[in-house]
Amino acid sequence: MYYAGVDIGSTMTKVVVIDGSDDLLSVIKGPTGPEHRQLANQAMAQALEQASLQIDDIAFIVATGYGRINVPFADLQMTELSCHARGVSILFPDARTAIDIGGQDAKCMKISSGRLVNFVMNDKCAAGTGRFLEVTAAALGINLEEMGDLSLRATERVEISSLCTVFAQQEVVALLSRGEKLENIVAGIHSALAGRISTLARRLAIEPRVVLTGGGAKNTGMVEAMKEKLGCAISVPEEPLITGAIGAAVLGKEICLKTADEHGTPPAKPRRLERATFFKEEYP
Amino acid sequence: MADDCEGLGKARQIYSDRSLRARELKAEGRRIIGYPCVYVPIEMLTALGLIPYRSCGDIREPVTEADRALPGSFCPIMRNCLDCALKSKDDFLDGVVAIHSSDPQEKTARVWQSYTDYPYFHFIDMPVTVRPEAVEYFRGQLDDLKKTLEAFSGKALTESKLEEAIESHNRQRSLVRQLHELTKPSPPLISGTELIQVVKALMSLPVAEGNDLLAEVMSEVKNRTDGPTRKGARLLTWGSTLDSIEIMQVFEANSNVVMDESCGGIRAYRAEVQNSADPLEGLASYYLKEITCARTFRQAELGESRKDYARDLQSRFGYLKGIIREWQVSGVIMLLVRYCDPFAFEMPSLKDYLDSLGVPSTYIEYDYTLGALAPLRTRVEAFLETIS
Amino acid sequence: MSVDKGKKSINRLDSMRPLRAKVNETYLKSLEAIQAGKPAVWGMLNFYYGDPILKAMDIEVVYPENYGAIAAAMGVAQQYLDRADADGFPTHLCGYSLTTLGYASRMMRELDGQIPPEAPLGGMPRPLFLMSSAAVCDARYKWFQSLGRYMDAPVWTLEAPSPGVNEFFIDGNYDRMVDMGVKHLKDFVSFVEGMVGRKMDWDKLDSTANLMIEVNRVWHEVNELRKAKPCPMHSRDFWSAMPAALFLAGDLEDSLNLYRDMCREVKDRVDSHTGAIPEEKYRLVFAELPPWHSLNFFDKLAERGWNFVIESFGYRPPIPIDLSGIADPLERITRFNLQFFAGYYEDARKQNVLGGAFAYPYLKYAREWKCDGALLHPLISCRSASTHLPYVSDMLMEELQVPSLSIEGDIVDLRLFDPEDALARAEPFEETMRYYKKMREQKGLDW
Amino acid sequence: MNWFAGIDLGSAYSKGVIVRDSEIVASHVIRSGSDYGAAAEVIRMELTERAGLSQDDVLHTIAAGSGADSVSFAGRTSSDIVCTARGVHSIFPQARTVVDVANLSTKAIRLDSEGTVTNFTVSEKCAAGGGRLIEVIANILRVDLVEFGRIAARSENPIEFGTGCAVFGESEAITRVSEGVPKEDIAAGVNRALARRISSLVKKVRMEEPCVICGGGALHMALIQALESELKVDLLVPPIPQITTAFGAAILARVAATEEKT
Repeated sequence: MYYAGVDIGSTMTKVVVIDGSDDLLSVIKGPTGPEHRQLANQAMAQALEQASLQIDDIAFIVATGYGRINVPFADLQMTELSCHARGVSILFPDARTAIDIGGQDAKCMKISSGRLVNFVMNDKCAAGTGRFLEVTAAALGINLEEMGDLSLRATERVEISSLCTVFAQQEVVALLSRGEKLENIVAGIHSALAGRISTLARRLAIEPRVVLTGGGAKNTGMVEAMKEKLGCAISVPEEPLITGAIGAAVLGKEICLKTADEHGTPPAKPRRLERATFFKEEYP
Repeated sequence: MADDCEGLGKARQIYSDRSLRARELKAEGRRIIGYPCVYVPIEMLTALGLIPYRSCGDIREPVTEADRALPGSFCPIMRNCLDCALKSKDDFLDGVVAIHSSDPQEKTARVWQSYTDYPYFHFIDMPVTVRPEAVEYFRGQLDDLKKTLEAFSGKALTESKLEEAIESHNRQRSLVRQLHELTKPSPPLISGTELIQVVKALMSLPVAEGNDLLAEVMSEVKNRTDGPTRKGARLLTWGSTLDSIEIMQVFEANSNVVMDESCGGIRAYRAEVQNSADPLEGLASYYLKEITCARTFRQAELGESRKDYARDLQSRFGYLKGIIREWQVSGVIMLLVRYCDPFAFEMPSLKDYLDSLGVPSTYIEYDYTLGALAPLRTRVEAFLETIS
Repeated sequence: MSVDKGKKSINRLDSMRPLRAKVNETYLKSLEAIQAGKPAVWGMLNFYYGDPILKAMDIEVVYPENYGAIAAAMGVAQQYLDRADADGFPTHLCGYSLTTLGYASRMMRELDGQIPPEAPLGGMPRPLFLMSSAAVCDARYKWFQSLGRYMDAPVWTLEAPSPGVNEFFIDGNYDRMVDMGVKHLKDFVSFVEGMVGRKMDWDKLDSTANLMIEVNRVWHEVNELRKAKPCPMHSRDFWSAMPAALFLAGDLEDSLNLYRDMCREVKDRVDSHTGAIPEEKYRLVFAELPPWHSLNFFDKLAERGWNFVIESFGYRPPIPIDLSGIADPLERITRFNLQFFAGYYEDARKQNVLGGAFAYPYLKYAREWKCDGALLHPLISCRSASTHLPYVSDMLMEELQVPSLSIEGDIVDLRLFDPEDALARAEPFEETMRYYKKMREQKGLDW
Repeated sequence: MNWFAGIDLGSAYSKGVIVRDSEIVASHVIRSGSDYGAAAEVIRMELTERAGLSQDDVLHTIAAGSGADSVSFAGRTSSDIVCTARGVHSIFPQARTVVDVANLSTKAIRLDSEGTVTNFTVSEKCAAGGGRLIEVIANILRVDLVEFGRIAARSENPIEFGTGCAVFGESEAITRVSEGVPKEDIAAGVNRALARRISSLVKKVRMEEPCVICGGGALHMALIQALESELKVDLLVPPIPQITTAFGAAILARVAATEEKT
């Protein structure tokens, strides 16, 4: 039997298909656009193609993330927090704390026996989210991808006011024109954001193993800064973006098997993918 | 017309058009007095035939006028209240009684008074401790209110009239408590959303009409078949104000809210004014001591010589213990209206207390707009996923 | 001494310096006493109400509000803010409160009651008890109550009545305020006696109260002299000299003499038409807490001819009131404390400005000190010192045609206040002030 | 001949103008990027080239905006508020109120018949009411700014926007998208939210007509319409609204130079 997880995040959409032993049969990633329904269908279709499966081969589909309510073919919607926690515990069975640095928010999750038991979220101020990196990178005229390596070359760290993302843009430009070294500014940016997020994480008593996921986890400089601020080792999944999707698929599998035990048969639901194209104009 | 339907239907109608009845009564020559806070002793208004009308602001109304006098980082509810006043959405009011229950209330009241010209405006000062001299001072403040009310209404506020009014408001309090008895079963017979509609209707009606409405609702709800469905978690919401169904509906999407401990819910009704030889004295001690809002400074014992944190928590939050047990509460939402300092300081201590009771809780902050409910929804769903 | 200051464009008062020195010295003295084991109390600005009691009983008081400012200025606040945040206190709370909550958390939960090694200026020791106040800001007593999470020190919250402008004048109201105040202080005294195991020396309290009142009367007189043109004393001197009167720092006899010296120097300047800045082009009132960390920004404004002639209602001495006929020191103290607000009510009612004790004084200042403009300094995390400012600015314009310039800042996030940005607004604001000078003339306002 | 230049280095865009008397002979706008100094040089070259001048032909230059100090070739710097007032005054002498909608912040300015600033206010830091919000949301909706205005005009029920933060405006838009709210309602909602914030600024300085809107925000027709319905007035818009401040700086440069002569 096969199971799928669809994670429509604020910036990226991810779909995974797994089999009964949690092995990944397909992984699809793409930018999230304004038309989630089409996107979901499109991404699912690609995932099926990659796994050379038909939609009816999938026993259970869980949708998660910002756009979870726009996955017409999903059997169940769950929050990204539960899915992330589950995904992390699949990848790192001994994980107790998961920190996800997403595009629009930052989440910290406590995990016990593979389940989400407590969480904190920052969506109050952008200064504590991945957007802080994107926006300041743009202001500095560099790519998000460069930031990590750049910051590792820093000789010292420039103090960046972590107060506000919008004004941090001006701040970093001012620093540049004051002749501060680019890499030192970038290092300062990482440490400012890491400071915000580790403070958030401390609202939950942090226990090892700590796993970092989301876009922020792909940034080596960010990972280093987080290690320093948290004062502990940090694990990062091979592909930090798909943790939530994996968790969704696995949770789906577990629910499916549970109902199968209780009622003999798994919950079968006739479903069909709507024919979809990316960014089709919705309003003629 | 406000009387073409009854019970929950009527509550719903008044909730969606709160000033409906007030405007009718105004047309009949009655006088309507607005009050922005549950600390205002409305019994004194009722006793003089004045109609107390809770000014709540309107969560759907974007604040535009209040910016003139209040900054952005300020109690959004008070901003909203003042905004409605400055847009003369409450032009049917004959007066306002405001009170120093919190600094935002005080600052707003003073701006409110100087930017508007109601025939009547009174500001009650309110002490912060429950010490005897504080109660005595507060009683004196009510005496001042009595004087200005008498001058405004041209009537004398006799003890018997006041006792009558206290009587019927106490009746209302006990009826509201009886109504909350109906959330004890699982599933509850009445939803948190419906309770908001009822309570807000009560705060828009003369006490007698409110009591009739409660009677109707009670009999309707007792033998209803279309009540809420069982949703697993039974939640208690706690905070300063939760008075809009849009927020409550987010909470109730996957749970049953069985008790709302806020001044849009049970807070104004949980206790009663005690009979006392001096009714003003009775009112003073009820409002200062019995209403459990974070603004009042409580401690285990007056002038305690050593702080015992456990007893401190008991004295501040002890009243929740019984509710949690009797209503079988499985989770608590600590709801903070952004920039509400008295409640913001309370959050970690309340969490300590709930932890000591072994009740899971989550902290949610919102800014009294309907702008972005999705993050709210995610937090609540995730919380429910952790406790289910 | 004034040689090195010579370059500065603000002509500081020499008589201010011993006052400032005295405050620092007092701080160090009490620190020594505390380190030698003398019990200390955590207090907060309470407007001459609880302080004289503690002073008369010779109890050392530390002020977390001031310490929050120090921690911020010395750049150590952030770790305490983060700690308070991690402990679950919402980040939009008062920065000073978050700083000390984080400080207490570190001291009690990590260091078992020891003063954190990184704490600047010797830190704040574990308190014997906390004296909080309901005056001016309700976040403050909730803050001290919240410290109960970390420390077993009991809290006393001082009541502080603040009725409406019209309600204040209802028969008997004032007497009841006095009555509550006296009863409240009586109980407070016995509470303190119980805490320190000593009895109150009532004669000492009596003289302390008298000195407190007299010190503030002279201090008020000094500030009245600033109505002169050009203004002889700049706000910076006010802020440097104020703690001795506001917090009753050090020996009050000394303070009295020092303020008298100050009065003399200011009077000499008035007589010799010496201004606090080289050329006074604009007279301004400053509203509420100054940007402690970048006060030299006032020098830049002084170069442009901006003289700050009056400021900070929250720190001012009360308008003098004759209490010599009041025998009971507790009642004298109570009435003096009430006077801090009440002193303005009569006038406010005459002007029919109902905005309350916090807004009206600025109208009085602008009128009597003949201000061309107001510089408002709203603080992101200090609502009580900020929320009234839009109203103040609206009233100043409505009633007096005096414009305001608002520059955002914060009490702990010092980076928020941007002097450059502020100075960039100076030029257009000067045009604005000149314009409204004309408007006032047309309206028959005489400045 | 007498040519004068004004340079306005903003956080997002840099603008430059060369005038002869009060005539604009050349103007240029570029993204500020991460180096104000470089941006200023690019503008300087582009301007002189377009005007067919050599750099020495420009007698006097005044710089304004957050990067003003980085303009090495400027004679002096001046407050952007004063420059905006002067610029508007020379285009619309009858104007009494100006709304300058920049990328990150918005200013409301009152001026008299001489173009003197008689009052002004700037948007609160955390409610950065600027054109940035529109850019960001347009990006979310995958439409360009023209299309953004076009669809906004179609909306029947614009959404309510809670936050004032440009970045969180983005999250809000995304969540609304995920709730299946039509693009046009989101676009219109953004415009209305921004218009409301701007109008309360304008009310603070006690608006008097005629009222001018300038700055990058004045390029968004839909925003202008939303603001007009909030303020219940018709707004005047300069031909090239985003260069108004630079133009004012150039005018000031001319005045300063002539004052020096006399």
